[in-house]
Amino acid sequence: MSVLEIKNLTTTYGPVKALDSVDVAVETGQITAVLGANGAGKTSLLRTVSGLVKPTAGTITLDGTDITGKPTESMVHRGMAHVPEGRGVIAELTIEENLRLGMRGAAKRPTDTPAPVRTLDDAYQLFPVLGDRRNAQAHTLSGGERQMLVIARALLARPTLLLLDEPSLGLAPRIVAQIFNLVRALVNDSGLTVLLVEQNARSALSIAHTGVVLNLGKVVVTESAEVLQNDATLRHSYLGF
Amino acid sequence: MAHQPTPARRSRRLALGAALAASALVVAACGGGDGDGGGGSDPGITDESIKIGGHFPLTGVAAPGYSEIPLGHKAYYDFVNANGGVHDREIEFIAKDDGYNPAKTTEVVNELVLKDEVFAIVGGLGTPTHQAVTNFLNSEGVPDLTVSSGSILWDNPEELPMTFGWQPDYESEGKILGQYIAENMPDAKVGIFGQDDELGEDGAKGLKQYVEDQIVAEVTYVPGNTDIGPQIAELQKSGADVVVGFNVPSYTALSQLVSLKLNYKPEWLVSNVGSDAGLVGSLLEKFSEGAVKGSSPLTGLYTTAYMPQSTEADDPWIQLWQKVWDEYGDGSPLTNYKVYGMAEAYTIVEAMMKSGEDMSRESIVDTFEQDGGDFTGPNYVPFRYSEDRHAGIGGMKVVQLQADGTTADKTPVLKTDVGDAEIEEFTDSANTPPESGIPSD
Amino acid sequence: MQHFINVLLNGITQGIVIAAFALALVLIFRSTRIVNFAQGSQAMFTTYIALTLMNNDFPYWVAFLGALAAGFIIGAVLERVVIRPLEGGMELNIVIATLGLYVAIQALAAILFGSDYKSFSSPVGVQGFQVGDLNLALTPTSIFVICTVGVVVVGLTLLFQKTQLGLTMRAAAFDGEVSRILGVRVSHLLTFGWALAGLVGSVAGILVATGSFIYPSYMESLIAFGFIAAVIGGLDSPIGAVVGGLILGIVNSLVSGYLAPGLVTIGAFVVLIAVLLLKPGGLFSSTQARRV
Amino acid sequence: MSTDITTAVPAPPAGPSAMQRLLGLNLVRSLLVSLGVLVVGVLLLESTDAYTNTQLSSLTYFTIAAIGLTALTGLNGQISLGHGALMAVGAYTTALMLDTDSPLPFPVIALAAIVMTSLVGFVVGIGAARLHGPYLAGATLAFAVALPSVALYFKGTFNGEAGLTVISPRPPEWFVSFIDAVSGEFATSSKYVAYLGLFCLVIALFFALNLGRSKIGRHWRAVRDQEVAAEIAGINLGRTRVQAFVISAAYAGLAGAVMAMVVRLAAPTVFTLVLSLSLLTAVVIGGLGSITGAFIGSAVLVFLPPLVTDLSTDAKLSDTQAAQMSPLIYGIVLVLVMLLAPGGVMGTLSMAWRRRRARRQLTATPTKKG
Repeated sequence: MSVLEIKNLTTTYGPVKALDSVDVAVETGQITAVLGANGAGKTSLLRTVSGLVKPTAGTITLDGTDITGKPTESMVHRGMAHVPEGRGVIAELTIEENLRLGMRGAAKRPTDTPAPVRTLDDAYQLFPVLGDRRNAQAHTLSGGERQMLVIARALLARPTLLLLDEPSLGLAPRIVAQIFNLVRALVNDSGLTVLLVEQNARSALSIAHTGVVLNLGKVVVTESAEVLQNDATLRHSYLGF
Repeated sequence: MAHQPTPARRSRRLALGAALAASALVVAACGGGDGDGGGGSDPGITDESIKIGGHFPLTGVAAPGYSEIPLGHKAYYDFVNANGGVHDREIEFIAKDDGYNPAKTTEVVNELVLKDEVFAIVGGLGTPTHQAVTNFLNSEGVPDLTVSSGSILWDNPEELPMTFGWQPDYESEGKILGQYIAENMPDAKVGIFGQDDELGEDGAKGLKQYVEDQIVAEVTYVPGNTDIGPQIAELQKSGADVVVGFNVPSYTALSQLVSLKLNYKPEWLVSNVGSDAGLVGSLLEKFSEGAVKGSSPLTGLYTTAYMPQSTEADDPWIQLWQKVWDEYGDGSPLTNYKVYGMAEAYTIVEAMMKSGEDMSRESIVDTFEQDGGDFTGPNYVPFRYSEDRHAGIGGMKVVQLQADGTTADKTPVLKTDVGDAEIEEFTDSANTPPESGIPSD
Repeated sequence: MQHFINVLLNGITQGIVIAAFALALVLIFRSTRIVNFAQGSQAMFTTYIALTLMNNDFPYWVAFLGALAAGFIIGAVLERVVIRPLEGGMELNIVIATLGLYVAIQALAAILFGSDYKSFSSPVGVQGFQVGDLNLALTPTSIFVICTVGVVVVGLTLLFQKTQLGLTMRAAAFDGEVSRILGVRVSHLLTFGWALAGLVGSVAGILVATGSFIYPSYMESLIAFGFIAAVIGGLDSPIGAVVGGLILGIVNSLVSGYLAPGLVTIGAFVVLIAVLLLKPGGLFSSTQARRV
Repeated sequence: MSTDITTAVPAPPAGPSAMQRLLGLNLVRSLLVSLGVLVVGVLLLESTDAYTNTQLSSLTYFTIAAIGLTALTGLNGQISLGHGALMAVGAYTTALMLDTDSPLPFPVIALAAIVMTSLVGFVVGIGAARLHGPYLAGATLAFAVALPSVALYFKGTFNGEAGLTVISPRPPEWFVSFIDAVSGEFATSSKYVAYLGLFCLVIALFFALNLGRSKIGRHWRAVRDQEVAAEIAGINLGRTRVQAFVISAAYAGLAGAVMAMVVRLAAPTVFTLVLSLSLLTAVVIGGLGSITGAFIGSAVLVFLPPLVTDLSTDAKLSDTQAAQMSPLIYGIVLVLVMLLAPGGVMGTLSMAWRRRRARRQLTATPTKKG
């Protein structure tokens, strides 16, 4: 059963069609990676799903309810946590304050859903570095630490669906691997569903179950991760490796 | 920060704003002259009516108090119109708002003279504001009568033949207060609390002719800045036990409040401009619960009076003003500002009466110059009008506010003038209002 | 010696009130990045409401709370009706709209309440304290004013530092989009921000009037000084507004006491320029100007 | 006559001579528009009564100042709340120079006013160049509040609160005969002042039109829109901002000179903060960056208040109530225009015009353009 179903979603910025009747289904407990070159429409997809941008056509359903055009503020309470482009750390607040903001999202969530990170201590266990400097201002964190912070913050809202927008951006390969393995572990252990938008197709496919390739706003291929990794022609033409 | 105007989101909206602005432009452009063209030789006067106007601060910082003066004018003119008018002519009075800003004074006086085509400008209020229009009025030959300001600028027959002062000038008042202190408080240490303009400067100039060596401190305040804490503290530090205030009513109230705060209790002498017992008293009485029990908060304050004050209920003039205000006022209590307005209007009506049937702009100016000295208004001392003097009331008496709110005379009526003119006693008895309340021709 | 103390005390009492008004300006600037010119007129209007209550024999405290409630409601209504539709457009347009409100509300007050002086009583005495032969420029009313502003500042600090609501308001102020992603109803907070500023502005309005008298444009001089104090403080820091207000109050008093009253506004200008040359963002501004 | 100086410069055709042609084109176009305004101005002045003439002369100095401010704020993005004070510099310079028995001719005095105000604008501009948005607004507001007290404090030269009166000059012979020829009316000094104002406005308009299309104008717009990109492209931000401030100060100086003649006085109570704020509102409701917008905004500022007061007196309101109605209506108009026409009058009109043109292109057969 798919947590998130996107049917012929179209979004335009003025004359430009960022998304052109896109169909994506995100299966429960799976990682779906959305791949493609820069400007293919990956981030537009996430921004439209999370309500930051109003689509001009198409529908988005989350756990069966139609959330097309609903306000962004309501998404986290419906179980969809979004780690936006550029990570979205509020630099002027402390680490703990950022995390406490994340916990607010859990207020309206049913208490029985399986959640790997429920309390601040769970977050500090998951990422000890955050615990040590919990009262420091967030702008003192490194790129990797910021990525950990926003993932922890998102998990604190006890989501069923996690949207990740290019977590690997600007991080050393070792840290990218560490974060990707963590995400995969979370999915395996707690049945979390993840929609991962990445330019780094190779590492994305290494943890994803399915891959969706976007080009100029259109879905070009929807295949299992293994098929995409082995199909040389697809890799060269769209994924750049 | 400001960036290219983003496309208005509700682009479907009709540009109502555009229509509004454009219509204002169009209406004005073809406004055209619609003046009704006076029948007589001069504009603003016909067989049935005389149209006069003035500029006053009806809005803005100077509105409190001063905006009541035109109410006095209107009430008295309505009273006169209801009792036969002037030589069977009705007086139409237009008060325009200049918000005490000379740029607007010029605009509204242009409107009065060029569009409404008034016969004369009366009671124009404020020194900087009226200064902007005196040249224009004189070059257009419009009578500029009874200017509501104590500046001596209006006494300049050569350059400003059409312009006449009305109230006593600040320098004369300073001299009379100075003489009183010199005679009655010879060893007092005198402080001056003056407004930072002609009121303060001319007043202090007059005062110093008599008490120069007794002055221990001189502080000024800028109208608009209500924080006068440092100034009163300076007076206290100087040890002044007598303070002479040349200020407007709101600053009399403020200076009393701050003195209360500093437990500073000198003898206060305040110019008649700022000693409106009714207004200042009402402002302070709410604070007297803490300090001054029962009696009026201004008990013991010395000031001057050049005509009966609104608090003197048994004076025939005040009874006349009360009657006029009850019938033609807006129901608010009688204040000295309204009395000032009515007294000015009384002088205007008297001048019109004495200018006869075929009154013209020329003849009313002549009446002011020839008969002005014998006008029978409520002022204790006559006007100083003549061919070569356009100054207003020529004297006053020093009074002291009593506990029951009335005033007690401290000196007989004194007559003086600017410069080194002597201060002499004025012995003629005060005029009493005519039976009808309207001056005869 | 007493003169210096009194000039200083006078400066503090004046500065505290400027600080309270600057605080209201900062509350709005933090969330909408604009300066609300109508703040002065709103505060004046709610003070007239308090006066009307007192004239109908309500005690000072009821009138005080009534004015604060009115300030809260007026702030919220103005944000919803006038400011919200202008969101997303040019910030200058919002500033001009607040100027329009400033002029309109002041004219409305003159029409409704008349433009003459009305005295505004104080709940406590207005006579200064005497210590030995020293007369202090300090009255029960000035202490009441200082304490009230203190309570407001402490209250706001607690709200922002210690409560969930305060945290979300700060988050919305620093990054609206991320806050919405985290489920914060930014639009409601904007309205609440204007309402809260309306309330704080009303406090300033009443404290200026207490123990003195009011007329429709009595807040006019405070608007300029409040804005200058807020800029000195850093425009987006509440503590900065309070410090800026106090600095300006004391400087004005010293200039007026020791130099000349005519130089007060020039003194304020010099202080502002000096601070901005040192720190273009103001003394306590936390966010560096985000250039890129 | 949409002289919106923010519209992009037409793509210059190839070849060096094209630049001269383009430049020539601009000069001719500005000249024509300016002469057009001159003719319309003369027609208006001669066809309306004396009172409307005085209103039109107020319109001239407001518009001159508004053109300067709209260039600064619209073109260069700097917000100033202090241009009323800059007008004061121009007005006081004029009043002082006219205060002699044989004053210099008006053009010389106007030039002196422009130079003095530009100097003050230069000093303030240097400070302003480092400041942004509300901080700049705060600094210019403090300047607007502080400057009048300079006149109060230095009573000797500026005569304090009462200010300096300005004797409006007798109209010279050639002017009297010109008016007699044109409309046979008697040329009063206030008509002469109205013509001086109109003449200064036409000159100011001519330079503003050229400014918008010139290299300077493009630099200003670049600094406004893409500060960082402009800096990378080699435009010195500080210098451009100071330049914009000085030029807008020059306009304010000229406006101050004309205002001194029209109002016949230069006093602190003339140059209040309200003057600076009204200039800004005029520029925004007219349409930021648009010269026609500056005309319209100033016209609303000059004609709306008396219009409202007259309507209220006709509606039998007392003089005081009528006086209070005009700021009330003016405030409400400001809010309504911002709500309904955020781009100001000109912004909204050009928006509607562009949309209609775009819609016409869409319905036309799809052209080969990609």
